[in-house]
Amino acid sequence: MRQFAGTDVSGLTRFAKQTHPLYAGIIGLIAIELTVVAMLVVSYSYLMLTAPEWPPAGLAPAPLLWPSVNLGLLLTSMVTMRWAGNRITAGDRRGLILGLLASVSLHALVLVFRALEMAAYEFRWDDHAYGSLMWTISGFHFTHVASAIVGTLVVAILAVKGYFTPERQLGVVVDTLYWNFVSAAWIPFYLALYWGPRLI
Amino acid sequence: MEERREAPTRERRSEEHQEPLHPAIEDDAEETRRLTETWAAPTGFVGWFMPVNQRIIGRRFIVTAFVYFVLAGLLGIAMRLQLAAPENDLLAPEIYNQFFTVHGTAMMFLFAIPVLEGFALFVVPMMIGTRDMAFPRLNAFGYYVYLIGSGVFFLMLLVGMAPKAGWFNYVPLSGKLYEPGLGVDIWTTMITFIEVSALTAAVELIVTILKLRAPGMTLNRMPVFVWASLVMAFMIVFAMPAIIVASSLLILDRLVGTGFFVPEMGGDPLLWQHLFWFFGHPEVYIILVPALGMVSTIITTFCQRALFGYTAIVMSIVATGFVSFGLWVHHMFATGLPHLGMSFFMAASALIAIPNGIQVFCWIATMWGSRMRLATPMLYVLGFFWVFVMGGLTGVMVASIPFDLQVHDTYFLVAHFHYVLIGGSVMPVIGALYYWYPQMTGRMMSETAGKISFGLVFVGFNVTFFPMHQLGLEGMPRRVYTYLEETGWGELNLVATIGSVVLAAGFATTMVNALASLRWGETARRNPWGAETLEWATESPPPPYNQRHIPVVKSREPVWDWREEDERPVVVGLRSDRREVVVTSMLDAEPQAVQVLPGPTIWPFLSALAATVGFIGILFHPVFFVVSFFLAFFSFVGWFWPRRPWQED
Amino acid sequence: MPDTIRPSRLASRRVRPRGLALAAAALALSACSGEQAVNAPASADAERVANLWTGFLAFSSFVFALVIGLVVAAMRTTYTEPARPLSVQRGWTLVLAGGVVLPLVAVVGLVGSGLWIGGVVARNEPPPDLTVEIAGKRWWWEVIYRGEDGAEIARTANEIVLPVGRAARVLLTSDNVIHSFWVPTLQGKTDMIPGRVNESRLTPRETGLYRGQCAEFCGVQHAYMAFVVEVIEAEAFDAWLADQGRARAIPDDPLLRRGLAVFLEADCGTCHAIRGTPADGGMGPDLTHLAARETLAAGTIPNTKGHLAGWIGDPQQVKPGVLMPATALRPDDQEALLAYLGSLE
Amino acid sequence: MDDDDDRTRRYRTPTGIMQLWAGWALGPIAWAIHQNAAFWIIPALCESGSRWPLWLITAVTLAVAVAGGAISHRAFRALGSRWPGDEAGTVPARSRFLAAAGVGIAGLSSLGIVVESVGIAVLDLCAGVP
Repeated sequence: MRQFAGTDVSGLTRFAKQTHPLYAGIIGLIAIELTVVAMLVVSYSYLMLTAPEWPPAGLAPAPLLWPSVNLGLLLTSMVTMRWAGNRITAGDRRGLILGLLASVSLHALVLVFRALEMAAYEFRWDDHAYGSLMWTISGFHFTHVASAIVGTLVVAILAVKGYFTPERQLGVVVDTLYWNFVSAAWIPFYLALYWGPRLI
Repeated sequence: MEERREAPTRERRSEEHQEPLHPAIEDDAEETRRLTETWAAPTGFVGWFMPVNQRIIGRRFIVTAFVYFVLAGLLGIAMRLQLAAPENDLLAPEIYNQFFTVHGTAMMFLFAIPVLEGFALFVVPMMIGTRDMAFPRLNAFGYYVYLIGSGVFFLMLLVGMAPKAGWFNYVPLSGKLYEPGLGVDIWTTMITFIEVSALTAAVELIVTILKLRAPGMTLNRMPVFVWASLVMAFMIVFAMPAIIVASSLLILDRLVGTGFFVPEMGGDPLLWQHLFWFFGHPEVYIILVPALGMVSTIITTFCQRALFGYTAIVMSIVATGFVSFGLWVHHMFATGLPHLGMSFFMAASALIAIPNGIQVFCWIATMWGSRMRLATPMLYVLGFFWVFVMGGLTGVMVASIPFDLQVHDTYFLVAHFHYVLIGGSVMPVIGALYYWYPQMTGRMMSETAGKISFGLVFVGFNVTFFPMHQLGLEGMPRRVYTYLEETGWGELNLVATIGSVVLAAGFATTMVNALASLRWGETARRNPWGAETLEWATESPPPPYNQRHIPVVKSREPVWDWREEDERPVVVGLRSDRREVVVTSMLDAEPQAVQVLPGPTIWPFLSALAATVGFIGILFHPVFFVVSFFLAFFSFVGWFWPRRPWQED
Repeated sequence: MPDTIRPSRLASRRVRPRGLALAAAALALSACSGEQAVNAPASADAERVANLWTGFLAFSSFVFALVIGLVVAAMRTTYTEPARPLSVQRGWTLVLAGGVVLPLVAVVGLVGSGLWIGGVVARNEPPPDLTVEIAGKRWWWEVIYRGEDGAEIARTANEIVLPVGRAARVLLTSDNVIHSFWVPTLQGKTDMIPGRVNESRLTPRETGLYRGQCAEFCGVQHAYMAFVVEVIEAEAFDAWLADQGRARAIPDDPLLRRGLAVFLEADCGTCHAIRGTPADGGMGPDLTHLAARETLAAGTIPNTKGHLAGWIGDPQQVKPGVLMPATALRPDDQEALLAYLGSLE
Repeated sequence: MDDDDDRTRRYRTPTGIMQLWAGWALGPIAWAIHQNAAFWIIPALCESGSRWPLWLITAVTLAVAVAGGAISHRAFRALGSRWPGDEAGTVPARSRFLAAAGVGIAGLSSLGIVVESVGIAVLDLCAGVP
């Protein structure tokens, strides 16, 4: 059978960003994790709405201060991540490193506050379903923040080594995508865990 | 009139895009050799843990899944033998309960999902004309995770520690109090493994299908099997997290004493059922939908006609996918939920008849008055019509709340879902095995053995499962290891057992056929069935890079186009010294970029091991959670570390 | 008559003054349709569902024959004639008629009948004359009759006696795993779920014996977790209920006295209660009126002296995995125990 | 109409493409909301004894599902109302395909909402509510 050139791709970019399959892949990963988040929120709401008392008798709803501070830190870190991306697009390697480290520091601060807050809980995970949910969901998000930190640290190391250029920055783009998910995932948890019992 | 395009007789299209005689491309032998080298998979023992090529991984999925099909089938036979006579004592209740738990779990998680994923991984990239999946290493990771998870799970049976709370693991029966051993722990962790494997395959399929289609393969030119795989993948993405959450909560309840499902602690056993069935019902359609895609493929090829009502069939598949998420409560009609609320799910369950009806009648319209080639794949599809329609009809019946309350958890249900799952899924899968075997091995399977196998399967299946409808109506509950003689269920059970032996003989014939044909099968010609899709536009078996040139597509049946036109447009400009594929746009498959795929590596295997250490370890000590977190982290760094030298890009 | 529970047992047991002979006779007449069968209804609710099934069966047979007929018709050119495809027009007519209209008819019929019959069944009418609380145990059924004020009137196990023609409200609970309460001839199933109380309604319209069985997998002995519903005349029922509420006096007969002593010495009373005696265990079935029951071990074996002896001596033999421990007794102790248990009418 | 012309060019733009997907997305989403919202509020409604929130949910979600179908249908009409084949033109063919399938999916979803709501009219609000 005769073959002829239908289309020539030699001129197409090998450094795609938003069109790169990896970008779509990370969105897929986020879709999966968002479903997990939704399932946890649904489980929480289900038990909250069917319980006669929520939180169980004798407990006040968990304090709002630290979770709210964390919410602010997480949302701020999305801005610093974006700034880091903009810096490398402008060819500013130092700016990229700075932005990445700033974001990592913000998340690290979140971990510290979460750890202090969880240590101060006056209930354990095996006391009642409320405690189980608080610990599990907090732990779930804690682990994700930790993963985002170590992942971004690797990106920062690569940045120090000069891997990223204005053209070759897919790694930064997809890391930012996941970072934004981890940071924003706190919003539904924050609303369900801390405002749910107050509004119900 | 536009509809003529879908007329069953295929007309030659007037192609205004047909360029006036481009210069022909001659393949340079040196270039072909380099391409082979670039895409070759490593060999040797260590090499076995390294390949990332989609066809190798797909084939491994299929082979492994069929091993579990045989093993779980043997458990089924053992259960049938136990039930052949009343008050039989062939299997003690403890053993029987392990057998049906493992039978159900293995057939659903270890066979059905992986085998359909395997076919999708094997066929879809070729069907859309590309050279590999979008994330080849993730693909390999998915396989190792599946292999380890399924292996550990099945080993539990050999040491007599398998779970015995059913594949649905209802709490509190699956709680530590009533199921103290390691069985359920292993079940939850290994199921999570297999889910992770399914999820990686799903994300890959979605991205591969949406981003790596051959130029010109717009969404409305995608083969129906690709559509079905896409819908399956999306369903996996949104269904599986529910069971991952559910089994994580269960393992926490079991290991550290949380109270998600414990009523005394403010939990609720029904939460488990909601989460489980929110996954469990789509799961059934995850298994069904790609098999329906196989049916469309086989009918098109063996009737040598374009599918009648392509748009309607795609719409039906997509609608089935959506509706399947709105049916889960129909598994819970007896749990004492508000009656009005349940009636919504009765309505939704009944409505599933419409998209499936559309598909069945589109197939009939396609087959109508054709000179059908009655080879084994087509025979299995004809058998599918008989079995699946009956399963569908009983399925609509059990949507009715008052009727379901009588037959729920009886042998009527056992009959129903075996009709749907074996008829709707396994029979098309066996047909697809015969159909795609030449692309997997370069040989044909024996037609004679295939026809014998079909005869045995068809007769054996109906003899086994048809009487179960009556048994259910006579009051025989599911999951009983025996029954009293006075119940009068003995005769029909004996008939079913005899049928199951015939059914097993039928499947065994196919398995032996597949093994024997590896060696003695007739060598396959190019495109032996005269199919229309791109996986046949290359040799059998295809070279490591699948196609010498990625083709450019102008219709739904490109291979038939080329057969008529005797020429074909292809993509040029991909390098042969590294793994390059074309990235195209989602809707219109217009070339956007070139993706450079990574080569073989052992890191995915090491990542799978790291995950195993964690998941098995936490059953014994929580510190393994942290250990595994860092092990997995290091393996991921090794996995994703950029190729050197960077300047090469 | 293959579908009855232990016909030999029915024939051999003593006739009690409760119209049971009549029930047994009725049972013998209807036995060919089976007493655990969905389509041998003995209540209005069950009959509605049985009729539903008849309708489903007829419609489905029609659809099945139609589809298979069309597939065969589609293939007729395969062997003999030249290919003769459907015109596009006819193809769409076929798809619309078979793939849209036909399922739509099914949907309307199914949802309509389901709402109608399901609505009637779920409405739980008429208002109940009597309340029975049934708790799923591993692997037997505790049956508690309650008065209007909720106070316990009588407690028994594995046998539910109901008056004919009166509506019984059944409260379903479990304190262990999930079970499902199902008497096919009377009503569809309802699950017994820890932490909640589900409700069902039994309104038998014919006297007789009806078998029920646990329908939700509940562990090792799910298979032998059955029970009997005995529907008798209303007056006989009132007498029966009054009798069941009666406690036991310590027997005068020396043999029976010894039997009770054996019962207590063997620690049977840790799990079983015999009201009026020191035995007050709650783990196993209440035995106050054991001898009046049809079956032992939750509908597994007939309640005869021989079976009872075998059951006490080696329960695992009868029902592997059962929670009742084996009790080895000297022959004379055993004789006394059996005599005592046999006296618990 | 196999090539891009004024009528099909808009279906290359993000807005136009979103209109093509309207039936695919809005229909099932509306159905899912109807089913879930109506299912979970029943115990609360049983207490209050009022079923108008169910009708409200039905009306709103049905409107959304029908709107999704209508948007898809309008696109289908704008593209010439021809049943999609796999003719050569890329954008018109896939647009017609997406629009036609969108009409079907939204239609099935609307039908789903309608069939579900029959129960609201005829069934006892409190039956089976624990």
